[in-house]
Amino acid sequence: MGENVVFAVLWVVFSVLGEIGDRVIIRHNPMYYIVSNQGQLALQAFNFLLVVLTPVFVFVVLFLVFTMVRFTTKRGEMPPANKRFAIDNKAFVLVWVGGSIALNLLFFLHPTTSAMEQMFALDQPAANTHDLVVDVTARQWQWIFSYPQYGLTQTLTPNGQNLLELPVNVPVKFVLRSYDPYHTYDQYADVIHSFWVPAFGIKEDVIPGETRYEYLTPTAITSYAVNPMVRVQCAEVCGPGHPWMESPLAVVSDQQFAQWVKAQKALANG
Amino acid sequence: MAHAMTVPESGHAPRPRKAPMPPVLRAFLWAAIGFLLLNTFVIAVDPFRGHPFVTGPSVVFGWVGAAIGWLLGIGLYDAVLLPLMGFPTRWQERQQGWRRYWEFATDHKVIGLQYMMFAVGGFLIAGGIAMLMRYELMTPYLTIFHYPSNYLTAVGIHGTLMMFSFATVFMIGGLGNYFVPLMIGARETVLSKLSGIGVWLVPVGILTVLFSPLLGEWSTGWRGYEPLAGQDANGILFYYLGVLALTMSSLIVALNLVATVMFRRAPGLTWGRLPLFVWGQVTVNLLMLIWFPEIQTTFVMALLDKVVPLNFFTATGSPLTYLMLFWLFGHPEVYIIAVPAFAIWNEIIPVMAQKSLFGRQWAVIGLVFVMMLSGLVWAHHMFTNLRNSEILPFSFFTEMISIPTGFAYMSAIGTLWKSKVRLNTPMLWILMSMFNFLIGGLTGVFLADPIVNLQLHDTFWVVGHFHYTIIGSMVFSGFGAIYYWLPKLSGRTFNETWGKTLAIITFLAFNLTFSQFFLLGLHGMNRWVPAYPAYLQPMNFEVSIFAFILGAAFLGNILYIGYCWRNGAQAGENPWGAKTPEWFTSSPAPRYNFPVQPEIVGSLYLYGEGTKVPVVTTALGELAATSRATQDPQFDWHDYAPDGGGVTS
Amino acid sequence: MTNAPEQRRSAALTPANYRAVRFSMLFFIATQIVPFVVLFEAKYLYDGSYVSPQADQGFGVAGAVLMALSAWVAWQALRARTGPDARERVATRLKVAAGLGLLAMLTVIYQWGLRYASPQGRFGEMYYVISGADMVYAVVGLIMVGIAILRNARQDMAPERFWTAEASVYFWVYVALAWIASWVVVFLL
Amino acid sequence: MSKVPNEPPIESPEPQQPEWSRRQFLVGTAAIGVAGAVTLFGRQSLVNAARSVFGSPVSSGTVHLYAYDYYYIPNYMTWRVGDRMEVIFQNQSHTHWHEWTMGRHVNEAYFQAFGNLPADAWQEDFWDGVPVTLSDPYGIDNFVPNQAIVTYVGPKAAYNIQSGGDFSPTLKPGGSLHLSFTVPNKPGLWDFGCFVQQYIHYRTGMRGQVMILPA
Repeated sequence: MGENVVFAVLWVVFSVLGEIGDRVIIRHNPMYYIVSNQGQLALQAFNFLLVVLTPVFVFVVLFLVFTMVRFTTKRGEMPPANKRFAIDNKAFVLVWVGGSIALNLLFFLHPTTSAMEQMFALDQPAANTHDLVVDVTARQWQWIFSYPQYGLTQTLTPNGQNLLELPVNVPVKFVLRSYDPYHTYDQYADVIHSFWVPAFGIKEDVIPGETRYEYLTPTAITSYAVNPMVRVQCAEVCGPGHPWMESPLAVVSDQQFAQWVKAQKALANG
Repeated sequence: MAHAMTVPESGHAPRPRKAPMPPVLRAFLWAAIGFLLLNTFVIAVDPFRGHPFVTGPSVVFGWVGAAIGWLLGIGLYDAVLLPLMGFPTRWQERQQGWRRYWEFATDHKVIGLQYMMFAVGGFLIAGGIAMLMRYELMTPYLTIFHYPSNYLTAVGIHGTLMMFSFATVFMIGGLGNYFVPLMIGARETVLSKLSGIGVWLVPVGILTVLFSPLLGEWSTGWRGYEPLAGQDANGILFYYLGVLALTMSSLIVALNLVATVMFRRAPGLTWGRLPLFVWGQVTVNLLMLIWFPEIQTTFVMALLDKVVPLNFFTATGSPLTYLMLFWLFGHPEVYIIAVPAFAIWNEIIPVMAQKSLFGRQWAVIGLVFVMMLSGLVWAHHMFTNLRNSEILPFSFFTEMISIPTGFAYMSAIGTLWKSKVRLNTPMLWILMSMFNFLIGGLTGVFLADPIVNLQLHDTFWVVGHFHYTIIGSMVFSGFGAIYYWLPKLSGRTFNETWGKTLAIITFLAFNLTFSQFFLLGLHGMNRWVPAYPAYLQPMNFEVSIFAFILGAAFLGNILYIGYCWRNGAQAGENPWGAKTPEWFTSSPAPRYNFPVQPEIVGSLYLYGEGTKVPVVTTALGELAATSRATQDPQFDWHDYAPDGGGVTS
Repeated sequence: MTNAPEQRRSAALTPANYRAVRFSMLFFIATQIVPFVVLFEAKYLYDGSYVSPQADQGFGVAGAVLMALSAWVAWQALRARTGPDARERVATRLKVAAGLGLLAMLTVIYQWGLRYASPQGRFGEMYYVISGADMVYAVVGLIMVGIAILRNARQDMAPERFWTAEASVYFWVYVALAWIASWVVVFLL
Repeated sequence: MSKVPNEPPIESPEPQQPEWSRRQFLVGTAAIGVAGAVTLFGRQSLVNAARSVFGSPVSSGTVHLYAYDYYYIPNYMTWRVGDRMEVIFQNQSHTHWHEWTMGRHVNEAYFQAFGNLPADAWQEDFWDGVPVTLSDPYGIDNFVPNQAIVTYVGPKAAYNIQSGGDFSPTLKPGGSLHLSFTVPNKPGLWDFGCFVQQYIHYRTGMRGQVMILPA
């Protein structure tokens, strides 16, 4: 009985310590920097899993350490052979099997299904009537952004780099396609890319011949200069230029966004 | 084998005829001839003029010619084809000496060692490439790789060789071939000749993939994603062809082992008594028999896309179909690698603890259910490109597969609880493997959750996750198994201090390297990039340092095992006090494994008071009434030596 | 044959081994269903049940019937393994089966030469790939049958030496069944 | 070992046939290994060594320079100072713009992701102060003269002239342009490359070299 009690006590103690550690990690944001409502969903799910899995982790690791400390023979000694050993323990098996089934069902219900339901709800057309639409075209190897509501076909930095700029707290609908817009006769001739803004906490693959949508709302004014996770980056290998298939991103206030749209229009009209 | 290293001196005897060419060199020569013949033929009939001597189509046929030439040269012609067609042959199997490892053999132990030898070769090559990759990633811009395409090709060769020539080959082709027949008390495998041929496809595959840059760089990594693969240079052809050779080899192993377990079990070795390692092998062999033909077909379709060209997976075809077909194989592949490791844990733990295995049936059920579920989870590799409606079912099965996986832990924990286990080198590796796979599994729970996956997919989190699962399970358990079976393989043993020191160094270096991958991934490090934003450099630099230590540690272990193999202290016949049949014969086992057919009379995993020795090898002098030979009039030792031991009926 | 030394002749099989290798062969054949499942699924995915009007039904039927006949003849070789003049009867049947198989392959080669379907079209690419898979398996099957014929000519018909012929017949029957299934999928569905 | 009924026959002794040679095996495999390593890693070194020993043929008169995705043919040329050259630069790509710039020294440390990307990449532009005649423009996207002394044959508007950056004719897919010039007295090894799409073409290997021999 002694070992069981010691182990249980230690498990509880270390789990509590682990949970305290989790609180610290969660306060410092385990995903480093998340500035979108979509990303918040991911972050919450991540934190939930972290909290629930900590006792599991502690259980197994503690067991391994416990084995090495308590359940070993001295070096060179054979284990005693004069005992009868249990090869089954219904209670333990029941708790283990039942526990793992329960835990996995829990994970499937929350956060898996619940978070996906929230995400699907954000994707509903009804929830996205007047938001900002950004057409994102992935091409080897650049991101081309156009804003059909503002008549902007390709937004650029003064340096000629493609630039994504978004107003803060406005829902955005990204329309993701992969092809070469300069060669309309060859609509499909490109490869799979993945539209990823690390700070938005979501990525979506862009597949030639198919259109994908991504909905999110940026929640803070920020840019690459503020945090390098605020950037558009291709996340799916797309050939030799893949590491540089990138684009700066700025999330700005409504007024700044309006000014920026004006400036871009002026730039486009020469 | 150390005791068989004598090279016969034949200076005193008159040579009746010229010494033959070493089979490996003859195989290279015939491969070159085969390549030239078919390549030239295709070039000659190719209606398009002005092309170079080697084109995409010609190299495919040339490769087929080279592979056939290689196999014929290594022994297929002498040893199989001639007798098969009823012609006399001068081939005779070599029974001893180092030369038998460098030619065609039918002894499953020789074949197993050949598999291990080639797999370790593949591991060292791919590991060396990993070192180059880590060196490149120490800086955020290109250094030793001049162009990203070089780096991406290196990534592809690293992944392909690790997956197909090491991870699937070492445990199954190597340890499986060597130990499954021994552990079921068999004296030979069923398809011993086919198996002897199959092992020589491994060097074909390794060399093909390794030399793929000769045909041009390819950028897809080991997954060969379309339509990018369609854009790549012809190097991608050698990826397809190399994987075809390697999977064909593994397919032969799977077929052979399944048939052997079906038909060659010792009397008394019922399915209920089958050793866990054999269960693990049989389950993954079934997986291989289902999914390897599937990926081979897919790769042939991709190959045709490239050389004809056709349009299955190109941008105007359906790229997602390739992804589906790839992962349909790709996820079972992960379990093909991991399941034998789970089996090894519960093989070694009861021996080292001298304690009965806890919940044996649960351990077996776990292996079987992992096998069955593994075909239902593939699309979790595709959460970022699936339709939304398809995400949840795959997420469900992915989360559920952790339940049977956990049974391996349950059995191990139940066995170790209140035990007195010998914490020696093999046991230490097993405990480390359990720890590492735990991290791999728990980080997989995050990935199985779609909303989290959408952030973590294609980042270094995923890289860390699968290195933890695969190295954590397969490599650590593989080292455990090799240290455990070293006395069986070589008759020699190792020094505990050295073994444990190397294990601990490897463990620390491994964890310091790959645990930081999770942080890198969370911080925005994506995959397949030799150049990355500068803020990620400090951690990458540090990871690389640990990675070099890890590489050195792996190399140190391999060298140390090689050293002990030849120079270690003599080991006893059954140094760990194990009960599985492989320990009930001399070490290393003789040609037909057991002097007489052993019989299994009890459970192999029960220890302690009142249990008996489960394996009975009737003493030669007293073939008593217990022997099957006296009870079964049909009994014939030929059953256990399929080629009739050289005698015809 | 008696000119070869005893121990260098090919291995004989005991009944237990015979069962084991037969199981292996049949299991292997079962795994080779997988490639065709993949191809048929691809066919369904890419062009559903579309059959190009240019596809010549006559040649399709001819090939399938020839292969069915060939498989039937090959199967008869198994039944002819005992009795007097078994060796000649087996050899004849194997040769006829191989001949019919060659004819079936010729129909496909002729069809390819006529280029009914463009390999760039959805139907065409599946047509060429599936018939190409049939052809590859048929070539392997023919090599096996050829080895069986050669071996049959050089060795006696003792039951334990019959495995090569039996294995080649199994594989050949599988080739015929795959061929007929492909015909159904490509030309009929 | 005594023979018992249930026992396979004792192995026949090792056949008295000649052994294959160990030395042949070791030397042969080592030679194959070395040959393999050289073909994998040593091709460029072999080419360079051969060039340094034998030199390479001097091109003069009309030279074709083709741009593909993402490489040039040829990617190595030898010119001689004072020779009259006509380079016919053609973009063979179906999908991408390509340009031809020539100079020395690019700081590769810029080429991390989100690196600092200067508009003027070459520290030294080969065309500085070089008189060059452009003719037969077809599918010109833009042209930057930089410090070169340019003569335009045909309407200047066809070249869509822009400023900033190195001397660089940029061609649309399928475009072509003739550049006629006398090789200036700038002997030595020069690099050329395509800087389109934020230098990605150059970074992925779309580059070459010109060796200029003194007159």
